[in-house]
Amino acid sequence: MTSFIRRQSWVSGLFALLVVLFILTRIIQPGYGSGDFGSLARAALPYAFAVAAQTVVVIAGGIDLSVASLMALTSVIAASMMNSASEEYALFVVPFVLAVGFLVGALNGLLIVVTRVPDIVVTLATLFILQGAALMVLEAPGGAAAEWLKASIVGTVAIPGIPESVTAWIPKALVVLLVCLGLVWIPLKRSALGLSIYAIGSSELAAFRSGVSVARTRIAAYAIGGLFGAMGGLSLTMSTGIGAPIPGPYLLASVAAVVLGGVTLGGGKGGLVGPIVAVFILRLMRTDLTLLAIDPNVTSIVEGTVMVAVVMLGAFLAMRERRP
Amino acid sequence: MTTQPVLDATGVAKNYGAVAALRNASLSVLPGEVHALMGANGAGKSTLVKILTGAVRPSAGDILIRGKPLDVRSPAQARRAGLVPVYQEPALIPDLDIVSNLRLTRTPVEPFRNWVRELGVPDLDLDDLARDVPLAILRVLDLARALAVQPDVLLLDEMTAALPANLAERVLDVVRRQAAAGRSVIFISHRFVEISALCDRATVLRDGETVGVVDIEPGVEEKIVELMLGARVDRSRPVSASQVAARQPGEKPRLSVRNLSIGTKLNDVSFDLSNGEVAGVVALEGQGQDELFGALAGSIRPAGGTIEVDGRAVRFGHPADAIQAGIAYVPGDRAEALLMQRSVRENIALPFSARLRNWGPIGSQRERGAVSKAIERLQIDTRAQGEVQRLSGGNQQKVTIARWVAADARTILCFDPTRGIDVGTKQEIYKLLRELAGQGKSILFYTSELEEVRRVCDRAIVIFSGRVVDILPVEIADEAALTRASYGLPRGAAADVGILADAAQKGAGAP
Amino acid sequence: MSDQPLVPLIILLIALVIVLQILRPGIVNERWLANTVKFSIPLALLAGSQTMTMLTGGIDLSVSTVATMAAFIMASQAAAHGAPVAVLLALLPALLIGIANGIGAGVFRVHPLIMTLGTSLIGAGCLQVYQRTVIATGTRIPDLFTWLGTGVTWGIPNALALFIPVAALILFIQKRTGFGRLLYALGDNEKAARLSGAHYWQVILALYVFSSLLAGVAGLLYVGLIRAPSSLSLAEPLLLPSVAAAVVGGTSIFGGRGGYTGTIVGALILTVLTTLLTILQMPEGARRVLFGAIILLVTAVYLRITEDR
Amino acid sequence: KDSYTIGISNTVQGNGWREEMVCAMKAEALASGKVTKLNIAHRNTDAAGQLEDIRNLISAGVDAIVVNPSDPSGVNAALKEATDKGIVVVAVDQGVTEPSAYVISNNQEEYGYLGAKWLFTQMGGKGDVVYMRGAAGASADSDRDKGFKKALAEFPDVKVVHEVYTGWQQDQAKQQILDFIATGTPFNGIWTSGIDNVIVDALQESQTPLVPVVGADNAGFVGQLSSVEGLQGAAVTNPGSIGGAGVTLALQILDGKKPADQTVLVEPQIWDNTTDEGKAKLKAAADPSLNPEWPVSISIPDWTTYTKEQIVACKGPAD
Ligand SMILES: Nc1ncnc2c1ncn2[C@@H]1O[C@H](COP(=O)(O)OP(=O)(O)OP(=O)(O)O)[C@@H](O)[C@H]1O
Ligand SMILES: Nc1ncnc2c1ncn2[C@@H]1O[C@H](COP(=O)(O)OP(=O)(O)OP(=O)(O)O)[C@@H](O)[C@H]1O
Ligand SMILES: [Mg+2]
Ligand SMILES: [Mg+2]
Repeated sequence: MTSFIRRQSWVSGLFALLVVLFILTRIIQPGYGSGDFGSLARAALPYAFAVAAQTVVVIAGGIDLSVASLMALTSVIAASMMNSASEEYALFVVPFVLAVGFLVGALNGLLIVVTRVPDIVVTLATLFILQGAALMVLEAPGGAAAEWLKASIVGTVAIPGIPESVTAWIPKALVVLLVCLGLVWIPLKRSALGLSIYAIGSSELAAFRSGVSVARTRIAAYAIGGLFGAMGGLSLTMSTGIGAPIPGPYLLASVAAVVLGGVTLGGGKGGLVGPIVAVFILRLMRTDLTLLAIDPNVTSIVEGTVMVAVVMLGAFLAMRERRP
Repeated sequence: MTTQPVLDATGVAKNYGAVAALRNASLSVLPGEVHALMGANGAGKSTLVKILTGAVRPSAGDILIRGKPLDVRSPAQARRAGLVPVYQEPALIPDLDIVSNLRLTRTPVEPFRNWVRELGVPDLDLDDLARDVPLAILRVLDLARALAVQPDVLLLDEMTAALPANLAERVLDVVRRQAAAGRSVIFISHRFVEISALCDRATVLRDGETVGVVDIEPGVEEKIVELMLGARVDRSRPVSASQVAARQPGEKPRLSVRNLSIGTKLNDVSFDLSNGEVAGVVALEGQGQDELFGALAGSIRPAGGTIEVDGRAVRFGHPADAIQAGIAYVPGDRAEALLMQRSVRENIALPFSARLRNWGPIGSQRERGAVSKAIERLQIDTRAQGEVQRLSGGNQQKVTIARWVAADARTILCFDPTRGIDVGTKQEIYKLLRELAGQGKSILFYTSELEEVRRVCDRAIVIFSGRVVDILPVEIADEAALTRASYGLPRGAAADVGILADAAQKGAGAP
Repeated sequence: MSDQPLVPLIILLIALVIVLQILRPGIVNERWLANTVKFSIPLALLAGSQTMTMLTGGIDLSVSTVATMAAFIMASQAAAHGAPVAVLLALLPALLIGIANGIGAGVFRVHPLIMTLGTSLIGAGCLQVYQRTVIATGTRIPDLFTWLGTGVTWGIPNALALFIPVAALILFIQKRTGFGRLLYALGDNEKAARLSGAHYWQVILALYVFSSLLAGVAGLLYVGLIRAPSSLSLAEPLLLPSVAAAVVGGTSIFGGRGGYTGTIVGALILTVLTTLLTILQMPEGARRVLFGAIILLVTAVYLRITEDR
Repeated sequence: KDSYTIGISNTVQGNGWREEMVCAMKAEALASGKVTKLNIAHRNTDAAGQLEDIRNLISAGVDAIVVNPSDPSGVNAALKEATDKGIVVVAVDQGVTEPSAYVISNNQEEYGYLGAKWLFTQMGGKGDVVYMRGAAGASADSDRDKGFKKALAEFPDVKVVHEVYTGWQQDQAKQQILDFIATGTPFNGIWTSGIDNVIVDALQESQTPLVPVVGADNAGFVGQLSSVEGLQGAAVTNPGSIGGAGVTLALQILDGKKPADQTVLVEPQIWDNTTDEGKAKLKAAADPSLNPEWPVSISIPDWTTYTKEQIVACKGPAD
């Protein structure tokens, strides 16, 4: 019970922090408006998917070092398939790329299960493998994206009956994000598979003895992580209009946001909301640092310090709570 | 007797590398019987249960379920075949709440809830995380979860070992009714009273082999012990507890606890522990004994009261402080005390390195000497000593004590040290504790097996609802008196509680 | 009883060398051996940090930043203040980062992965700020480190003069000291270590300080080898390989198992593997695929062999 | 108007060349006297991250954005948003395909061609060359490769015996060349994509006979070209000060002086140590006090106005 409360309070604390940052942003830049919020949502997109991928795997007691490489791979596949292809062809490309992500994720899981090599090592190896595969698909950045795909994360959603001053604050990118994550996460969380993922993360032995098929669950967790990773790769192609074979900075960012979001490395605890909120916090912080025109070399000090401080605070609170 | 056995296993063997956990075990269980599986520590009982329920793959052997051969590959499959285990270690997922744990195993909630109530835990919150539930309750939940799916064969591995008397009694009751309803139960325990009160037949394992199947009838205990221990049989009489070390007049007590209180769990507890004394602590589950031991061990900070060691007031902020004051704590849950992947030697030598000033080079000679002396003294089976996790439960338990024998701690707080230990080993531990006391050491000894008080202790401190309700001299601390006291009843009240008293009256045998 | 049987690892190493020799006859000569050892040593030192921290179930992702900082600071200060002062100044940030890591992980119980990632970000930022103050001061690598880094005496790399004592120290700490025992103990069962009287924070603090100083020394040696004194990402490429070397060498990232001898062989294996892939003329993509696949294969095979014993 | 705010976006941090570029931007902004504030987004990231940075700069209300694009077409969307808002966009170092943006860039294809041609000539038009590229998948690398291949086509008797990506990492490059030397395969020249001084070091340390080496105009390599006995080599300029030129161009446009062309190419020069002319240039450019990773060409005639002290101080208008 106590840890349930703790978990929820952590997420609400994060929300509060996000609101404070928003207010701060408005103070720094009074003109910060809905359009800028849309930019924030678009910027958050690849990070959010990377974090979602990492979250599922971490809850299952693993870690996925290959997430950024998978994003690069799926992104170059998508971009090179859509290169000088018709707009409609993209309708086929999207599910195909998602399937690739799912399968690659499943392969990660399968390798872990079959070789019994620890997750961190297997995904370190697949980090290189997927990177290499991405380079084999596209030697240099290139390719293209269908216009409708690019447009699908630009602008806002018009909802009849709701004034535009409100819908202006509902960027399409945010809707795409929430729909994509929700469509996978909500049913998962309610399913037996979801429960099993938490179970193997919490105690593999107990889960096995409770009749959970540990191997199958682990593979499924990685496969779902791969699916999210592919969404992240697609989102890269959608926002840049190209595919780049060199992985972006999503691996470390995803691990950091997972932990900031209250998911314990080691597994069994946490949810998806916290990490996603953490992503928005980190992105907004970056915006503020740019708006403030702070010396760019100081920004990484600030980012590192905030990350350490927040996690320390969380650890400190948890420690105080444990005391009677 | 031509009834077909529900479960018939023959020639089961299991090798872990060079260690043969099982060589040639067989087990045949009839419908509606409670079948005891007995054997000394490390005989292979748990391994057999794991094999029968698919948690471990056997190296050899045939398993017939209702006459049909079955290759049990996973716990899930065993479950479908009607075999449901309660393992020696809790199998609930720590980070899931109890409802989710039930959902995970597709256990119906209502029957589960009923069973939990039946088993004597009335106020369970199903939204609690398993992590926050005390060990004994976890065991009960594990059992209730198994019962709720109405298994044909229920396998209970030392189900009662971690339970206080009141809960153990309920378990026996429930098991008995299972059998009456025509279901079978495989029951592992080191407690003869339970076996004789409950079981129809017993299969005895020794060194991984089935060495006999006996009907349970009055007087069969001797035979079982003989089968279990083989040549190792130890007929030394219970250690007499009457030789209280002569106390010098005016000597300060080793440990003096005054008005100790911790939250709502412990209230105004006061008692003394002398040099050379073994004091028993007796309590039902959750009466504050965990907190008392925690406070004395330096793990929990008390809210009020004082602790004096040799007449000097102490405050412990960390177990290291208690150890510094010569007080060592042996937790009841051995998983809490042991480095499972490390060797027996490292486990025993661990306290030598703990303090900052001992971080330097290790004196190998001295250490080896101290460690092997302790191993010898506790007769630890060191065949699998490379990693403690490969030792049997009982031998693991011994390592937790050996550590403090080697470190020569002056005061040892033993929390249920004989939990899950076979009769032979128990005798050794009793003897050891008395010997230590004879050397002037003092021991605080919590036990869930009331008969142990008479065998080992000089006094019994009874705790009920966070208070010391009685301190009984050993002469009158028989099981009946202790049971009464631990329910908070005054001395001399009618003896109407406790199956142990029942069993004693009825005589062993008929369930 | 050793924690990780070395024989299969060494066999794997030799097998790789043989493959290399078959692919490029004549490559396995004295000079190549010296080069391989030279490049393995900095990696092995950083992997030493990983091995030590992994024993407690931790990890130290700040080692590459610490090493780079040490190298850069030493090179930029040596010109003005002379080598001894420069070395001391260079190890100062290593000490500070180690203390910060130790306090975060040991006192506040922040997961080491996050803690060391955070301090590494902070360290990298500080280095960026610092480098702007020394753009035109010139750099110098003290002769000692050039000698250690690049020199070879009678076919034997001079770096061994530093590495052998350091490795011996690490091995001694792991196997023969109370501190080493506690590392394994904390990684195996923190509660048990506590009940035996060990103070978690003391051990963790000492550990991360040691790990960081080791990384600093590795950085000094590395800059002597590469002689790129003003690179702000000098040791960055060694981070993932340092983790890989420890893991390939049989140290468990979950703590409680492993040791440094395996790590040394692991570092050699990775270095030989890199050579193998450089020598193979194939597209960069295929080369990376192969690198990943071989790491996985090596670890899997090794695990299989040691499990069956 | 004399009080502009300029935004800067760069996606590689901790690399000498890029540091110099940023310092040149700052120094030029200061020297021009027309800039009151610089907003600099400078970190390691990809095209998507650069989109984020550019949009943040738009939010910050800058008058012009000078960007070193991580990809020629990957950041077009944000660049378009900027120019739609009337913000002047100048891409430096590499081009962008967004037509509303101005480009002032080093000609990377020419960089590859010029160095390779010199090298092959130096080798006598035949022999084996070691080709040490930059980072796989980077657009500057593929542009340079085009130039290199073009030169290669002109010299049919030159063979590439070894092609490898250094990832623009000094340590990797050094190990790679040492490994290659150990194979005993003969070679007659080395082309590097700017990771050059460690290659010369490696040749010396392993007592391998020196062969002609092509590198960039980094301070360390330029120093080696005049100090290392028997080394034949050439430095191809790739000025990091292009950043300063970008600021100048942006200010000119803000002041209403549009260039004739959307794209301005800065052509590389080659300084070799085998001709007197080249030697003189090397000597003039050599600067041992400079950080060895910094390109020595710290200014571009006609485009930058700051002094050496100013770029080394690396201070912008508001610092
Ligand atoms: N994973 C393992 N690896 C190696 N040996 C093992 C392993 N598991 C059990 N053993 C060995 O098998 C033997 C039987 O163990 P088991 O746990 O079945 O005993 P047990 O009869 O349940 O004992 P106890 O009453 O003490 O619980 C012991 O000698 C033990 O050391
Ligand atoms: N390496 C070792 N091998 C064997 N026995 C040891 C070892 N280290 C300590 N002991 C024993 O364990 C007990 C406690 O040792 P420890 O060194 O922790 O005591 P201490 O409180 O530091 O004693 P002192 O104050 O005399 O140094 C002593 O009985 C000692 O003989
Ligand atoms: Mg057992
Ligand atoms: Mg047992």
